[in-house]
Amino acid sequence: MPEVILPIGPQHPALKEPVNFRVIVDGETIVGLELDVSYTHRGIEKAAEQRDFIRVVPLLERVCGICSHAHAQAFCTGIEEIMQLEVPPRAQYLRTIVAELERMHSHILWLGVAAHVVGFNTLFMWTWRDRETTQDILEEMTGNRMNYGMNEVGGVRRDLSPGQIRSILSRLPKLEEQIGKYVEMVKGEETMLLRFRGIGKLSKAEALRYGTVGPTARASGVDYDVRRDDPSIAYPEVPWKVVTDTNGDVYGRTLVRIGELQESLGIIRYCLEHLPEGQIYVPAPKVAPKAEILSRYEAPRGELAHFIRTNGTDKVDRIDIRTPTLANWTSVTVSLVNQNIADIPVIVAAIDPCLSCTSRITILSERGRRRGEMSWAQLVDHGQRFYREGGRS
Amino acid sequence: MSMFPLSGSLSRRLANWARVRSPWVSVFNTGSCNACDIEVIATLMPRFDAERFGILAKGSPRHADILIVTGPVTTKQESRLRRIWEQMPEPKYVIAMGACGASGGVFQGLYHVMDGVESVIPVDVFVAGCPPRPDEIINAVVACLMLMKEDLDRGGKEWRRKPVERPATGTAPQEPGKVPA
Amino acid sequence: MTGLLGLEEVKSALERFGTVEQVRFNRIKLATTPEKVHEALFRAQTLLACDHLIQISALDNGQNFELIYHLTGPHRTVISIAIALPRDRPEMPTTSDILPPAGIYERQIYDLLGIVFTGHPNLKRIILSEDWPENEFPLRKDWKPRPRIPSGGTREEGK
Amino acid sequence: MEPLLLGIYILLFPGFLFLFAYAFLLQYLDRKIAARMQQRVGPPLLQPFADFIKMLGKEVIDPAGVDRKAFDAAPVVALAAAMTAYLYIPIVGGSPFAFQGDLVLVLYLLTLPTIALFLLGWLSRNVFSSVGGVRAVTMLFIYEVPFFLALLMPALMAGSWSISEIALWQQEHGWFALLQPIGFVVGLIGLQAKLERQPFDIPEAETEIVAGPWTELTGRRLALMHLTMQVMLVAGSGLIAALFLGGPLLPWNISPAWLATIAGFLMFLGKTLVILVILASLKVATGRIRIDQLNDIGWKYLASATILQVGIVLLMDYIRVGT
Repeated sequence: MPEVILPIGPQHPALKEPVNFRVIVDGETIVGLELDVSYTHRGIEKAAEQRDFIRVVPLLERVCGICSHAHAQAFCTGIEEIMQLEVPPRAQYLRTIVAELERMHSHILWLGVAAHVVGFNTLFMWTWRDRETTQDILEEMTGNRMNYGMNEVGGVRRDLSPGQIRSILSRLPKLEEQIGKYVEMVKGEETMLLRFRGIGKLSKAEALRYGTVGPTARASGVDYDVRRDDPSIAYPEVPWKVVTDTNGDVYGRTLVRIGELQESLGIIRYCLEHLPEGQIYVPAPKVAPKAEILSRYEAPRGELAHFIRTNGTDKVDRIDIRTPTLANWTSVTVSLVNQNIADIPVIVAAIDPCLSCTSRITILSERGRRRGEMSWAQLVDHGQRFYREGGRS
Repeated sequence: MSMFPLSGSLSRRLANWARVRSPWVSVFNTGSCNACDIEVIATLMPRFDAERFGILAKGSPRHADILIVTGPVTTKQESRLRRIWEQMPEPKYVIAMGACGASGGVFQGLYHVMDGVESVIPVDVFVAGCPPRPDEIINAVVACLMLMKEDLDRGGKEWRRKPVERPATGTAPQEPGKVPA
Repeated sequence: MTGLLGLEEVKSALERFGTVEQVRFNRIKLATTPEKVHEALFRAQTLLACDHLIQISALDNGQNFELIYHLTGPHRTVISIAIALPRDRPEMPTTSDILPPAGIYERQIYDLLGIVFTGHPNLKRIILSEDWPENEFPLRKDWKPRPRIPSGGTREEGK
Repeated sequence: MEPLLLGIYILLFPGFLFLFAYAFLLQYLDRKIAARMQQRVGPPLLQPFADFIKMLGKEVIDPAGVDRKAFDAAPVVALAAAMTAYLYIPIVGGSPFAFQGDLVLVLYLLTLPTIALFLLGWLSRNVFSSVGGVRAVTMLFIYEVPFFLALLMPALMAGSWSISEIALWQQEHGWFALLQPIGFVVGLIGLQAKLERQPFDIPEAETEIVAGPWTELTGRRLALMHLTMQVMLVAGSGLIAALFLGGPLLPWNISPAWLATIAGFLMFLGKTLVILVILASLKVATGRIRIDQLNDIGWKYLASATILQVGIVLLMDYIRVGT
């Protein structure tokens, strides 16, 4: 079991995400950051070695409730490649639709949480209201609002009827209109610009050096998106483009996410309109031959990698999951170093991690190397004091 | 109260009435996959609006009447969950969210998991689902209120005590080498 | 995005460290030994422009521990550098000095498989609970879950 | 006034019984308006009352190492101060307790709950609470000066330090909301800050510090503090209504006297409700600002606007005296 590390997700004050990070500070300046993810460690990787391919998919979906489809999909496409299964195109298109809906709901959710962090609650309420549209569509397609159970080795479990397709298509324009409003709001709202611009800046070289993935990397101008660079399912057939930005700060990451919302909407529409006829499933053999594969997929938070090794039985010999937040964490650690601790909350929120109100800071004061601890609250308070005293705002 | 017998019963009835109309909840994540937590937030949002029933989400467990626990309880969160529960003022109720909260769900038997909330603290209401829908969460809170009413009428939680002691799953020795699925 | 790397290109850069083979259309694997990893990674970075570490996969195949470094770059070819470590002395030099993201992955591997990365600046527990016994590594194949010792529930007085 | 009538005035109407009922009603309306604006349904009518009764019945927990007596006393002092302040607000005609200088007394009494909150936060020995308490006091220093100045301007113009007399003055000369619009706006914003409502809920910012000074409060302490804030809402909006909107007095004379009393009472209800709607809209339409931003707003804009208002008032006074 060990492993799996992080069920990453958005955080909300009312749900204290059990992740602890320690920031090591020298006076005002940060010298290091330490992460403790053990609160939600359940041991999925060990358990996955003991379950067959049918039973392991629901387990992997629950690595993270927000990108559950991404995990199941990375695993299923990997096993299918090992088994050399020819998955029907209709199944691939359905997978793409669910994956992009999931990306939309995750990005909308992030936008709301980011707005909440900077105290813009109107946007928070609005985004969550609009998010219900994506949840409705997902529920209609898969039968569940989250943890969809759509994937299995060999295809998908549920089909779409022409009526459903029409109904989904009719709801997309409204969503598109709302996303347009977010763009206006993020670009025009002074308080958000104040808290987002120039914060947590990563140059392109730094973004590459520290191995960032997903919107964090793309906001720094790294043109890296696994959907295009290691294409799977229906992505090669769909016209879409990778959204990048050159700002490199929290503002850039917001723009990238909103841009991806619009791209996702286009992908969903294209897939629904060009849904191929045919089967949604091919029967998969019980056992997989001895092989190893690195299966990658672009989850909403960035590149997700499943390293799978099979041993000729109906179970995997080893599955090693690398989640996007773990990859992005190094960049947070580094981009915070030599920054003032007032900027921590926004920078950390910008990679879309889990963070907890119980996190603490170890303070090393310059004289005497005294150690003290600082709570999240004191940290926020300090940030405010810093700005009050003319820091930057 | 003893000085005015009538007003005593009246004030008790008033207190009971108020108690079932003002359930304040606090959410604690013990290693869930986040889906349950997101759905709890969704209940507070315009679509479901839990405030209609007087349900308010409170950050401090000290203010809460009902603790909603999500997740299968990892070994690291076990002591923290118990501490949170001890911090809550009486009378307090616990709702275990989803399949994980009830039994560990897909995580049952994993080495870092306690198999459900009930192996750590007493649970009053279980909600089925993975994750439960927001309306089911509201329903569970309302069911918890009904239970609260019943408890108040019967003067405590004693009547719900099971006559036969079940073996605690948390202590059951596992067959070495085999992880139950 | 430039085109995929050819096998010959990779061979010319990395052949000296061990056998190079094409395992997938976009994945090339090098099998080498622990002491050469550092240099191989450095050459892959400088000669093959591998600027992104995807993952360090770690596994226990019963006889050895295996570590596989997956790298990629603008060419979008995955270069996998695989090594095997003996079970009785699972030690190898850290690579976090040339690959900063490796630091956090190595901590995770240390926690779950017990592979010690010498020279790592902060090799501490990251995943397992703080009361997890020392010298037990759950991802090793010979590790068996033990009966859980309850640290005191309230089931008895509860309901 | 006769002792019996005085007793009825204090205890029943328009004293404490009415005060509590009205406080719960305002709280309900506040939540309902906010919910409707966020496209939600909102709580049922008796919700604030049910919350209060429930909190009274909950277990009281003493956090480890707190001074129990002080912890018990602070909410009581806060509530007593808010209720006393309320007695000086004219509700049906002038207050029977009115005296020269009761305006200053009311302003002082309305400050006490904030101090009590700070003390509670400080006593809790919990980082969230202490941070929240310090924030509450920091905020007090920021908004209190413009708030006081704005509320003292009507006194300056009316030439009286009694709230009831200021209300009476407006019967002849017109509302201060029209004569001193800047002071009125500053007074409303200051009241919002005093009540720690958005965008000034900095001391109890849930995302940052759980519930600030409230974190360790349980049972009746929590109930009393909540009630204090609700009573403050009534007293504060009544104060603004009396100082700027002419209080319960009508611009014209009505006879018989009982009709005038009822009309005055309705005027009080109507005016406080208008103020509540303004405050509730402000709460919904804004996010929480940071305390440094409040500092900016407080000193740069509110304070200078109030000083401008002082200048105008002095000028008007000078012209009037001159003519």
